[in-house]
Amino acid sequence: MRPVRIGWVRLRPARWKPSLSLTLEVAAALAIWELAGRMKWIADGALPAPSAILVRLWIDWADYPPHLAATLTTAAVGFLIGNAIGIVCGTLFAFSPVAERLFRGVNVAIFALPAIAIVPVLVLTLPSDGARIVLAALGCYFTTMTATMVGLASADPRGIDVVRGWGGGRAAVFRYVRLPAAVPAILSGLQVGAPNALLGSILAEFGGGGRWGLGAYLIGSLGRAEPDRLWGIGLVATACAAVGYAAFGLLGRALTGSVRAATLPTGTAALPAPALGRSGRLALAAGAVLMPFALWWGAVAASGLPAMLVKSPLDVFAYLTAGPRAEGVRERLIGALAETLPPSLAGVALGVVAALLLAVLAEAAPRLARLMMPLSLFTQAMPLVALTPILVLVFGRGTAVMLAVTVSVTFFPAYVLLAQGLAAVPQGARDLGRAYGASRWRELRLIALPAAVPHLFAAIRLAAPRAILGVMIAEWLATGTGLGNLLNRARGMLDYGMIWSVAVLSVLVSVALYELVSAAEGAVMRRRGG
Amino acid sequence: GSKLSMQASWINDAEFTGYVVAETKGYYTAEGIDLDYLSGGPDVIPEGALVAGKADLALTTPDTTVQAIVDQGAPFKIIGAQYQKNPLGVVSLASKPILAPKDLVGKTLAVPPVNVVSVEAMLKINNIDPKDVKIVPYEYDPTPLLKGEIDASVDFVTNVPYTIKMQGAEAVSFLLYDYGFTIFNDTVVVTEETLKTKRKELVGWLRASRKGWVENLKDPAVYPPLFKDTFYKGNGRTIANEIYFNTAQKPLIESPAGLFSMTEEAIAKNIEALSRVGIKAKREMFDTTLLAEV
Amino acid sequence: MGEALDLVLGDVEKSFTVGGRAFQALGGVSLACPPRSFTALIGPSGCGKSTILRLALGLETADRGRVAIGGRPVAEAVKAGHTGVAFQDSALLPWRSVTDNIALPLDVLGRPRGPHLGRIGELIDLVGLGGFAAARPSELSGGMRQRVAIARALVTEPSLLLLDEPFGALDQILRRQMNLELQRIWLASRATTLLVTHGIDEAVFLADRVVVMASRPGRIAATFDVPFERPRRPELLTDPRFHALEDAIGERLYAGMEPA
Amino acid sequence: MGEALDLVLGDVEKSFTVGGRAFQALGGVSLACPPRSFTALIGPSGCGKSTILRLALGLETADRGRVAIGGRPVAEAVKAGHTGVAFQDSALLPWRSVTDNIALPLDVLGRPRGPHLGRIGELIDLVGLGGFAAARPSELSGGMRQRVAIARALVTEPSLLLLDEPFGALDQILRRQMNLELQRIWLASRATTLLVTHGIDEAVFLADRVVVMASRPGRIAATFDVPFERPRRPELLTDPRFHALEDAIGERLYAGMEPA
Ligand SMILES: Nc1ncnc2c1ncn2[C@@H]1O[C@H](COP(=O)(O)OP(=O)(O)OP(=O)(O)O)[C@@H](O)[C@H]1O
Ligand SMILES: Nc1ncnc2c1ncn2[C@@H]1O[C@H](COP(=O)(O)OP(=O)(O)OP(=O)(O)O)[C@@H](O)[C@H]1O
Ligand SMILES: Cc1ncc(C[n+]2csc(CCO)c2C)c(N)n1
Ligand SMILES: [Mg+2]
Ligand SMILES: [Mg+2]
Repeated sequence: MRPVRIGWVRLRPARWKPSLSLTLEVAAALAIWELAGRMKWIADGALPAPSAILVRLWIDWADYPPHLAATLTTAAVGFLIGNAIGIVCGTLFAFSPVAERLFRGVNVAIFALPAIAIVPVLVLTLPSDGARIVLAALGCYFTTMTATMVGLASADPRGIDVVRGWGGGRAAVFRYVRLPAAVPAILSGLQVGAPNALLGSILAEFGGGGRWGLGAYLIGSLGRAEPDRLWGIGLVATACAAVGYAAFGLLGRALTGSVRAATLPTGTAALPAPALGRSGRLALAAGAVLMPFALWWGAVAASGLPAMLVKSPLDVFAYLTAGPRAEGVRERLIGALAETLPPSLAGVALGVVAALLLAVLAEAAPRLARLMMPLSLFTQAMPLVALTPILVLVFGRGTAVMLAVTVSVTFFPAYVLLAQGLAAVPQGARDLGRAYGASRWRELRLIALPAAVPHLFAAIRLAAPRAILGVMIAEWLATGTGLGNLLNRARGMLDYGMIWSVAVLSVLVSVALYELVSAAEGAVMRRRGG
Repeated sequence: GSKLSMQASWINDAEFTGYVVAETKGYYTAEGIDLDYLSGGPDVIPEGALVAGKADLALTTPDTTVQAIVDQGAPFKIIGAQYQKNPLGVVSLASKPILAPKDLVGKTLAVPPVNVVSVEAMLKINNIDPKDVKIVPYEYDPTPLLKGEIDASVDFVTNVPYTIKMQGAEAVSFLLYDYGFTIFNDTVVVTEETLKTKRKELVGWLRASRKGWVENLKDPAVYPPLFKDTFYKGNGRTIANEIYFNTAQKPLIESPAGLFSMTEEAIAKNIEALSRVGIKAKREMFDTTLLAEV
Repeated sequence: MGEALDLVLGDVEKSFTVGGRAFQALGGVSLACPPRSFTALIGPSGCGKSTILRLALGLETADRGRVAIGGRPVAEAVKAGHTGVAFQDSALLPWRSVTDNIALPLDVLGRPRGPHLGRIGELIDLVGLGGFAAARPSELSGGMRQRVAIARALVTEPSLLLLDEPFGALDQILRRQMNLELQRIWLASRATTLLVTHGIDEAVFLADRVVVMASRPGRIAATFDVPFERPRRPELLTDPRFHALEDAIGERLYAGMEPA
Repeated sequence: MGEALDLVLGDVEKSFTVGGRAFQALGGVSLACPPRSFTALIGPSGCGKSTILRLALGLETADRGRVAIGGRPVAEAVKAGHTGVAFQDSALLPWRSVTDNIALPLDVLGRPRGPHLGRIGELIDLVGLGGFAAARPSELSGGMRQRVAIARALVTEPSLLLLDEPFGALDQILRRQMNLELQRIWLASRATTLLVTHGIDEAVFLADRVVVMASRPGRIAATFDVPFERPRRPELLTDPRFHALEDAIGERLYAGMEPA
């Protein structure tokens, strides 16, 4: 097949080889699922058989077009905006570590803000589709920004020397080396973005009150106790997400091959570290703490909403300290945090381990991993609220369900980034292991994983803020405890002071976790050298 | 006509059929109102739309509204009530029936987080310690109830029993209202500001809406089929479901004092019920003068 | 002394896609390195020398023909730790120190480092990197990196040693020194050795047999037996018989040679 | 013919951190390459040859001393496109074809490719890669990659040419051919050239002046003028005067040489 050229990119269309055994595996998986559905093995039949879902889809098909159109358009616009900003900001932060520090809190906050807390505000501030687009964009921004930074930082120093050797400055190094080298990583960001944009758009429909969209359809269907309908909606959303995921994945795979160095570099060309003195560092730390609050304040002012709905930092402070109920509020917050934090920490670990296992599986048994992909995408594109019955029936309403939900919201971006890191390991390094007959496992442990350490840490940095979110979702959907429950009840009470306090608290904890991971990363990378 | 926007409390279903009838029959236009109808959803907080100025009028749950007035100093007035009796009830399977609050002891009850306080109040009113009932979150999906994962759920009795029947089971239920939690629902709420500036439109809205609801409830089976491809389109439910809903809600909406009415007796019951939840409702939060003009 | 293993390539063909088009790198190469032999492989740039090494390690698979080590599939010998290799590019892992890079084959083979620590130290000294044990690849010069790769190839005391231009980046004196060391090691271990080199002198000095390749497609043009006794001393380099063999090989090598 | 630029290093010192400890790579190196001269730099592995090249390009900054091209800071000459370099490692961009890799300096300097396409084609033929224009680095052999790097160094017709062991991975014949080509190019362009090499013969054959370095710390041990007329023909390689100079340089080079 003739390769297709796009600028410096040369794509060699992979020949589609319909493999018999893959077909068999898919068939086997479907058969097991069918059996599980028919025999009501899982959650007493709350997991419907694929045939039942398909039949249902067939019956409902007339309902879908307007819903699908509404979700797809807003998700697509949000996807474009979120990723564009993610790439631009990732680049900016890659080149200005000071800016990165200053905006770190803001970035993590954007990533960690519970959708149920911000949607009502977005819905009130923005025109009808605005909230959906913004939520879809928010779903893409942080992962793409992170992936962009990781990609830009993992360039080969030899290429950079060449460009500098002809007088190229930072811009030329960026254009000719860092950016081309980062393209596969950026594409992995876009891969994560595809289901996230869809989910963002769907979640916004829960708070947006619009009539059209898969989310609206889902809400209407929730009360029907018909899992086959819910799963049908989920599968349609998953299929859309899968199209984006696969498209960027294929593009990424085609490019990774051409971006991967033939011979091993002697190190990685890390991005500049902030060259600051003591006072500079202090000022930066202060700025980093103040920046999110400043932006928060600005956003509150810009929203033009009354103080009852949107709280400035000062309002939240007053809510927590002044007035007769402040003490009770603080007690509830602390009590809830104490409930939420432990499973969150466990969730980070489990989420990363799950990501790692899947990435390893993708290496060791790529076909099996590919088989897992639809399931993974399903958990990303499907609002968890629709899966509540199956979640509570399978996992109960205790710690297990919290961990299950947390893993499902943390592992995916971590997995995609990690898999990309493993794919980008230079051939020369792989050959080294294979030349000594390394088992897949040894190759992974001794060569691929150490080579992908920057990606691994980026994966953990992505997982950490999401873990709190995951626990809160489970608390809100299933257990009725902790911060998630507090938030949900506060919404019912129009207790906006509490809503904001919970949001701020969860974000603070996320930022703290993120900083912890970053510090560990710094220590490891310093020890690791090159 | 002059613009008036209303924020509904849920997605487009039979709960709002009366307004659709009024709109399609031109009752609002006749009142000089150009109505902008905003649908709701599980995460839509109708009062928020009022505060933000996005809607002139909202259908709300009174406990929330009153709490906002008391705690946040929200400038709301309740000018009418769609449901004289809150349709919220405890729904269970006939095979494991829960027919009164006392049956809940030792059981697992799924409650929408918004309604937890109300349910706890209802339990206390009936001398049951809320600690004796295991309350878990409810997300409007009856599947856990059908599968026996929970024993009962708190939902609109106007709707869930139908769903359960469709799934081949039989449902029983009792209203929170009938066990002492005597509040309205879908209360018509406006801000004091709107009350001043758009009083005429609001009265017109009440009049037109009442007409629409009267028309709709004459025969609850008539209108839902007509809106199959308009108002209900895409809500994922069947017209049979909406007819059931429409029929079931009739006794909860109708009132000898006229639809939307808030009699002194009913207001007193609301204040009484809310006070048991610790919400200090006051008579002046209910403005019956507009209804009087209708 | 390790096992006596031979390396056999039987009528091997190998094609690649180069610039989008098929390119035959090897066209019917047959090469047998008997157990405990020392073969030097010499040929123009791009004739397929590295490809032969990669085939011998199972890093590439032949389109046609047979590749075997000790009569069995190469993967077995490789997995058993019988092979040692220095690639043309030094291929050090950037995050590992000199010591850790040298120890990598042990780690991969699951052999404990402990008993080998002494040997690793000796190898570091052997390649003249005493004092650089803790250095990272990015802190080394090109020649130093190549020397680490040589030490790494030797650490497992392989029975089949594959060296791809291991001394290319070294100065002549160091290269001579390393040649002598390699001879010493070979005499002690008698590992079957395949050395790719561009130096005819180096080939003749070290090998039993010099195999000359030609390009397009890569093939074996001639084989020369080297009759000199071992241990060979530097004086041999000025021996007329040595020069005569060098010239014969050179002639064959440059006959119709065009770089690919 | 380009500008006449000299390269001057005045008493340059340079230390690195190696394995966590300070290590002096260069201790007071003074080197002047007059305009249009051809200097060969020879010295043991790790003595600091590549470091000198990197200093000349501004890729490293001296701890002490002065580095200048044409009397001005190196950055100016580099930015103006007066320099051309072939690194020790071929350092090709994996995603660029042979042509595009050779064109990279033009892209970086913002020069349009159009007028240079013919030259790029000539350079590809010059280094014997005709037919490989569309190949990616991963599809080339080690020697082929090095040749791409040589072509890249020449594409801008630099006034100051810095070559770090450019022929290390080539076979002897190709190396000879490339030596002759380099001489031809140098005679035509008269670019000031600094060639790092391990081949004394190559150094003497090509250079006006051979600078011998010693290690620990890297320093200049001796400088030899090469008197032979140009163009030098392959016959020179067998000239006794040639051998005599080779021997003199070798002696100096290996005096007290210890690899670092
Ligand atoms: N992975 C690959 N993909 C495509 N072509 C390849 C690949 N590896 C080698 N080739 C081609 O095969 C031929 C032989 O390459 P090989 O590396 O074996 O040469 P070599 O004899 O080692 O040359 P050198 O002395 O320059 O290292 C070359 O023409 C090269 O272009
Ligand atoms: N970036 C670096 N960090 C630390 N040490 C370095 C660095 N670059 C060079 N060195 C050290 O400086 C010394 C000189 O290195 P350089 O690369 O200049 O040697 P060289 O003369 O080019 O050797 P070779 O012939 O082996 O290429 C070496 O000992 C090396 O360890
Ligand atoms: C004021 C108000 N509060 C809650 C609901 C929620 N609700 C009523 S019926 C139904 C469907 C499931 O039975 C749901 C979710 C509502 N509509 N109006
Ligand atoms: Mg090779
Ligand atoms: Mg060097």
